[in-house]
Amino acid sequence: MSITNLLENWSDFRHQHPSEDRPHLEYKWAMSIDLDSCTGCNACSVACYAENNLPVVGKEKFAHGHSHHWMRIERYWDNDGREFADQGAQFLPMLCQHCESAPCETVCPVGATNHTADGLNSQVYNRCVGSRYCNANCPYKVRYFNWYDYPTTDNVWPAPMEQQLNPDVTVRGKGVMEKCTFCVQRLTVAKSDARTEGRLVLDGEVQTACQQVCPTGAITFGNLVDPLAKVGKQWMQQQVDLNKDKQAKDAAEDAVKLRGYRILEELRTYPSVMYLEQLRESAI
Amino acid sequence: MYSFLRLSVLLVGLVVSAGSYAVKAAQPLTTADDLGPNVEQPFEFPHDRHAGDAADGGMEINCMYCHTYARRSIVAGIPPVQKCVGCHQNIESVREAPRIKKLFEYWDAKKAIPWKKVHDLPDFVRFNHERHIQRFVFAQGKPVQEACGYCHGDVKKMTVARRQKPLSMGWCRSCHMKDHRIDATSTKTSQGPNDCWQCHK
Amino acid sequence: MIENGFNRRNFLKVLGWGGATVALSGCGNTSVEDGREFVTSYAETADYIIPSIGTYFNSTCAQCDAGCGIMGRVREGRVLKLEGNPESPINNGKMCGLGQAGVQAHYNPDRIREPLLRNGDRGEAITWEKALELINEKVGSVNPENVAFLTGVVSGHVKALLNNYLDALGSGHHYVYEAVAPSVVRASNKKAYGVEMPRLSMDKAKVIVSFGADFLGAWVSPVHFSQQYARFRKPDNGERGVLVQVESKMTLTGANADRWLAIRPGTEGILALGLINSLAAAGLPVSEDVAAAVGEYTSDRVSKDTGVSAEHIAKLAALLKERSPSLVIAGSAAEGYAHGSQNAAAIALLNQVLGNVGQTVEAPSSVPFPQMAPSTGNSFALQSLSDDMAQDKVKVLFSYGANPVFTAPAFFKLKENLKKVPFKVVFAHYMDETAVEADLVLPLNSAMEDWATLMPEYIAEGAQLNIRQPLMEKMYPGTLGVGDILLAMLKQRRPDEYNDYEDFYSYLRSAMVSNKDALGGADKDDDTFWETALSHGVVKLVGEPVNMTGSMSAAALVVPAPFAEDATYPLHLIPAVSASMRDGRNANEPWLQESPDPLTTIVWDSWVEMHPKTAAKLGIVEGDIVEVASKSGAIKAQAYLFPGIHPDVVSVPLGYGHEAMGRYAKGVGSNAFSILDPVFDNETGELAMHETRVKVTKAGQRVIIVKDEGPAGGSQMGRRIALRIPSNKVNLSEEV
Amino acid sequence: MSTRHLLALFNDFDEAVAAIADLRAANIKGFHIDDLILKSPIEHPEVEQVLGDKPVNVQWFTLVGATMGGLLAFILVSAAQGNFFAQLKGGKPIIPLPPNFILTYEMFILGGVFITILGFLICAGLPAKRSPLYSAKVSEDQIGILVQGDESAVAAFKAIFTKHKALEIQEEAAK
Amino acid sequence: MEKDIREDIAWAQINKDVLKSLESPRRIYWVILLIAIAMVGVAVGCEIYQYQTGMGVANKNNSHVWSLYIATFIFWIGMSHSGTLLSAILHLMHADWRKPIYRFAEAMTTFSLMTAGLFVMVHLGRLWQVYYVMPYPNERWAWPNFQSPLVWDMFAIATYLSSSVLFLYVGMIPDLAICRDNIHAGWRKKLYTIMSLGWEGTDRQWRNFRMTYLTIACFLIPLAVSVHSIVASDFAMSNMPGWHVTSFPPYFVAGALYSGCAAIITLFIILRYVFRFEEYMTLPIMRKLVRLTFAIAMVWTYLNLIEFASVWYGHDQTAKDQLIFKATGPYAPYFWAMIFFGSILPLMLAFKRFQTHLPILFVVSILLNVGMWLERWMIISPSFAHGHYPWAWDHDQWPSLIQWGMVFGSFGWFTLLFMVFCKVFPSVSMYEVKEMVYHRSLAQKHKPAVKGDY
Repeated sequence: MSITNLLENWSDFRHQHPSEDRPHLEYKWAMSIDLDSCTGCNACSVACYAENNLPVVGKEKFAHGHSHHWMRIERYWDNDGREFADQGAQFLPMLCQHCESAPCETVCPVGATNHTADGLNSQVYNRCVGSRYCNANCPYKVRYFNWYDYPTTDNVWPAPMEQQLNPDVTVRGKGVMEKCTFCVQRLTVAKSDARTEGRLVLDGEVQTACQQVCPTGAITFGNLVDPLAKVGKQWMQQQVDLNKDKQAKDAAEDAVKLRGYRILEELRTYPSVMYLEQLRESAI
Repeated sequence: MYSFLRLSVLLVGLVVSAGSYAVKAAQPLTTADDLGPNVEQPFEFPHDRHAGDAADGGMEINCMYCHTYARRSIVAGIPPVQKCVGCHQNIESVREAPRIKKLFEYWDAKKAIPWKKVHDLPDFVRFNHERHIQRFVFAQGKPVQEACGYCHGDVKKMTVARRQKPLSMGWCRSCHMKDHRIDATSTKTSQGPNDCWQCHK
Repeated sequence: MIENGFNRRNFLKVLGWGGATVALSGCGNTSVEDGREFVTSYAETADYIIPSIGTYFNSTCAQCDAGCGIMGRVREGRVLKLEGNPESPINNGKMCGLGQAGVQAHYNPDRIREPLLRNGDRGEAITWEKALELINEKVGSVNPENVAFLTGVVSGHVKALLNNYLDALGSGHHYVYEAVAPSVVRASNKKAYGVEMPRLSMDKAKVIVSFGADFLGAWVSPVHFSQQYARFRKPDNGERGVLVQVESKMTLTGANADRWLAIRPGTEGILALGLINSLAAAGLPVSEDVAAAVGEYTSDRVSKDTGVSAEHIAKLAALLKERSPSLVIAGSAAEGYAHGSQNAAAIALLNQVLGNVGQTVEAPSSVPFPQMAPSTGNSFALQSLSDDMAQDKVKVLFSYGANPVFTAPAFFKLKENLKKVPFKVVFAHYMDETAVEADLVLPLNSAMEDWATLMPEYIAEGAQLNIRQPLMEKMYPGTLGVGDILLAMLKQRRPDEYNDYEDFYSYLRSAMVSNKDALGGADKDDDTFWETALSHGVVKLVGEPVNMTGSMSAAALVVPAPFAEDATYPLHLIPAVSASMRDGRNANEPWLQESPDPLTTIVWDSWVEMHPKTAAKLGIVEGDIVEVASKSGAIKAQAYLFPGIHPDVVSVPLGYGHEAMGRYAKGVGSNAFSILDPVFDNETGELAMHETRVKVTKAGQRVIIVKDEGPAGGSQMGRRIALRIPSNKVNLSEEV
Repeated sequence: MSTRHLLALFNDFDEAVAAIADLRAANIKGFHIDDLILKSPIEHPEVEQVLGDKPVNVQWFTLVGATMGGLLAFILVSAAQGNFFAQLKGGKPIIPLPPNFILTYEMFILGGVFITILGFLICAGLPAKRSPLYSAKVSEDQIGILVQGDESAVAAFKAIFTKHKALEIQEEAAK
Repeated sequence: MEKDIREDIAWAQINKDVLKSLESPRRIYWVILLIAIAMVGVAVGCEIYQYQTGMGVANKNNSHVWSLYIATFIFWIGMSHSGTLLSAILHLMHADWRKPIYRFAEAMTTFSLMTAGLFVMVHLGRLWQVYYVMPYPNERWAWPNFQSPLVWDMFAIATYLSSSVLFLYVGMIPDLAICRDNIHAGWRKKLYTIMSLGWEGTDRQWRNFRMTYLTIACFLIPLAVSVHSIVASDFAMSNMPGWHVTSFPPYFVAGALYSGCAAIITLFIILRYVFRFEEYMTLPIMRKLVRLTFAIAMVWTYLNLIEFASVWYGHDQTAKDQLIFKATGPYAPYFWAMIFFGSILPLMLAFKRFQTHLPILFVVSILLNVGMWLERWMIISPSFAHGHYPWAWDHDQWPSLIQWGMVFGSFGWFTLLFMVFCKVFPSVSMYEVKEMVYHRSLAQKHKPAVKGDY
């Protein structure tokens, strides 16, 4: 190790990452999910199983809370004591929020979960020792631990089921934490292709598995830095600022509201996933 | 009276030498060779004949003539038998050589040759040939054999390829931490990517 | 994209498989391993095959009958993942969870791998030659009138071959059976509009009133409707469409409605007529016969009969009047009664009164090749087959694409009737309940190994022929495609005509190529046409819009009064069709078992949904094992309390409770089909799925329900997690 | 002249102190008071009154050890963070000071303790071989006085020891 | 005023009494040892099963990822603090009565730290990679994450353990010399000879010894406080409701001292009986110890109330929900048991008649520790069961027998180490008891000490 490096770049190292004066330069992957479009159909969740080699744990392990659904659909009722949930359910696709100031990153003892330059919250399975501190500190509880050794467990991938496994994604053994990666294997390929052509990844060039299947197109994913990206336009239009724990618009008492929000924003996690509130007609 | 100091001196010396060894051990094996095992292949492919220098009797064929996927895929790939035969059906001089006969046996059976992997990274590693070739061959204009040789060693002097470099993580990092010119003419440099997800799947 | 058949098959070979995915097992070997694995290589290759880069092949999904185009990602000869085919106008590149699980049908460890002949209780592996010889012999030895085919929905060239076979035999017994199908609605549509399945333009509607049509979940073509729904909710002008769902048990669509109206079961028709009445009262012009028919359905009476508040009826009527065009859809909740046809007719009348016919209810295209058009199924077909079998009219039975032993209610006594058939041939993917009863089981290729053409019942625009093609080499040499089997059987009957075709593929290709003019390939040579067709996965056909009428008479329309109370069986059973389980044919795909039911979040089991009020009355709490007993039988399942169900109703999902089929399906949950009562629709004779009356009693046990939802249930406990806002508070047109 | 060693054992600490005081006062030729070693079962800080102030240097080791420990920890941790630059943490600088100070603090203590022990061993001359003139009684309840002096002084030593009721006097020539 | 120790015990008698403990304890010693070994066997079996099968057998889940292992880890870390309290803090305060009992208290520190360390290991999903947590130069240039409180833990515990071991050892050197001088054969002789480093009790050795001992004692006090504050930071630094509490560090330290003192009382009674130490571990000392325990119990109670009050009057609804859940939810019986054992039961210790009633003290001290163990569990589990995200709540989690087996076995492991220690090393500091007797007899003679601190 080089002490000179330390001394030369001291001010650099003391800079908070990322911050207002040091924004992402090329990529900042982000998502927005329109809860009014989401129908709760679970297609995204299955797509995630297919893309990311998630193990099917079976009834008994599911009962013990050992399920692996990086993308899970939550269903809330809001019937306020009325007899029926007569305004329907509120479905919420919950996945790793890829927080810009992720509580999980700082606590990992071995540095298995870090922030990438693209604003992803990375999880390196090889480095993970399984202390599960990251999960303990994750307010959204979107990290999933390999409680058993699924590659060797019967009925998870009995032959020839293992042939379906995606070779671009590691199959995780026991004792490591895992979570949504924003389909980093796809991002890497897209970035590499773009780089070969000497450009940045264009909007729509890469899709996450969940976004790709979503029948109603509720999920938008893209590069927040790219001014042409739909996701960035959405964030801008909804006046949701990445590095804020309180949005200025929330204070305004306008008749017309913007429906973009982030979950548990007040914990200062700066999530990279913006949700758009579900709408309900008041005329009926 | 101060004979006891000998022990203290010994202790301090031990600590110092252990420390300095540790610091030395921390240095990655940047250029050191770490010869891999000999890999038994279906038949010996003479890399030296194909890619070796003309002076040594080689034909100086570009690596990417056969390993054609290297510039557009994460793997360099093995040429299909088709490609070998494409040339060899016109080279009568060696047509009866045992290796060539074997080649044609596979071709006639329309079977792929079961080559064994020589440079086999662990399955959780995402090493992208395309990126490295694009950067070092196409952007920086390095000779192909030199660029490939960073990791694959001096293949043009081998018959059956054999791993020459350690291909360990520290070895990869040692190069990623260097400043590399961004193209053939520019003086601007950049380093290899450093976030975990670039290489870990 | 694809050069020719020979090459293509070559590329689809499984190659380079060897630990390519396994990492981190045990202590995780992190060191370089040389000389252990083989490199992916080919003898010959094409330019588009690049190792480690996925190649995409288009095909057609086989998980349900909607006919979505799929795009399989193939790498090193293995199909890894199914994406939607963007070129298919049905799903435009989107997929549902059910469709994606298709790979699990393909790689399923429980697939049958070779033909099996019954030997006592066991199946004995035999060769295809022997199997086909046996079929030839058996079919030849009986009167053609005694040969019957039972199939699911068939279309395309498989249907053509099947018809030709029946033709060759001289038997007309082709029973097309669908366990859950909108057959009553089809019939009533036919009556009302002159077409069975009109095109529903949800994106043009400003209000949708759906009477139990779960078009986002399991109804007709959910992926297509979901896309329309998205445009309906967020059109370019920002005028958000309003969805009102009327049903007794909340479906996925109901969960997305702006207003979900819990209606007393069976009174959907009354509400429809009541709405017409209210609309007429509000000044909507209606014809005289209509006015007469709905005259007595005053808001008060309707409210009393249906349990929907007068306020909501008034609001809904006002909404419908104000926002036009609207769209009224009749779904399974409306049709599942003895008076289902009347309900459906009343709903169709509402559409007509609102002037939606021709606006949002549009005419579909005609199909240029009627012999390939889909034969839609119904449950009446099974009933007739069952009767025929009971009367010993069936000597040789072929079954394909259906699992009647599982899906037939117990009162059908199908198992006993099947025993009367001397020779039963089942084309099967798994050893399902029907295959277990068979004398000869013929293992099928998976949809990822098979050739076929398909024509879906519901197509968004024009007409189209979907192509199903292999995405990879066959997993097992002992399986055959249904087309191949039919072709082989036809060769036995009409050797002159069919002996030229080596296999179904060559038949298909020549059939397609010879018709290329009609298939839009007039200007292409044969190879180009064929390759283009394969690479697109769909062939667009030119069809004329058929004529649709919009002037049904209300004269004969009578909707019966609500059900009387039944002291013994006080509750109505609604067998729920869930988006992933449907009629249970995909129950052996673990992704589907493990993906939580959207509404209850329950996995790996069936459940009995009931309203908390009903449960309180019966002293039932969540997790109690309850017995649901009808006149025809009883099942046990765990109780789940649910705020989206009418208190008079309990609901059990279909598709669970397999006794055979495979490791993931067997023994999971209980089969709600089995306890359905023998009640049939008055007009069509279809099984009235929602007519079963049941009583619910505690069975004593209590379990912790395995579900994703935690102890907080569906409550957010005051935290800002999933938010909701009235739609008039936002300006959608400004949104990106 | 050969040097002789003498060990006298006393039962009573006060007698031993008195003996030392006598030895000091007697000004015996060929004997320096600094060559006197007191061996006792418990610590008797009081003897410094008669033996004179002896410096204790362990604390300097402590100072050096603690400082080095803390400094090294901070530099090593910061340098590791600075050079392991893959380890970005969202919302935090690469070298965050509060955690590094915590580790500095811990290593400050660890360094202090370790080097203090080292200092103790050095200053106390441990580990060492036991001198031949040792009695197990010293670790029990008796006080031993070990003196070193010329042959000529032996008689004087003995006289003083006997006067102060020494229980036992051991004698051995130095090697 | 009762005497802490009789001043007329002959010094030789002290040696004899203590050395006897190395040779012939009561038979119950062997019974305890055997039981301890059996308990360790249970834990080892559980760990082997868990190691091979995966963490799932412990019955934790994705929202409830920590459970008894971490709770018990904190418990043992806490237990270790009392040794430091007795040997370092009371040393600096010149509390003479600590002298007969500090040695075993310090051994307790060391061994409970060793037990705690094991819990970190069994808690890890990939135990075989545990060395990743340590900063060691490696070819990959990879370092642990120095920002993680778990790494601070690792540093703090390693420092604490090594310092405690050294402190224990250094303080034992004069006693080891006594052993060496009195035992004349066998492996013990060799062991004591080597370990006593040639100690002769010279004035120079004593002088440096005193300074060293004092210095390390000074270091140990802030170290002990920092160790448990850092363990508290594992929780306080996170954002979990119920954990994110400012008062956690002092609360943890108080809890640590509390459970440690209770454990000392338990072990005091056991050792006194097993090794016949009635002369040294006297009732007046016990009375002082009990009073100390009572005081700390009240401090702990106060800090507990502070924590509740600050949550109660704070604005954090999530934390409030969490507190209400703890007191009323499925964990309520354990929560109230913790309050009872931790705050109500120690009130007994205020009564003089109980302060020396050994059977009652024995039971009470064990119950106090049960309370303190429950406290740790009540910090861990309810927070996981009722955190920020209601969807992931989990109120039914009950640790599996594997976890209980491991917790159970840890007590055996600790007992085993402790009992072996007492048999091999003098568990009463002979030279310091002699000092104590000496100073008492001096005081008896109304003769002021010449000089020095004693």
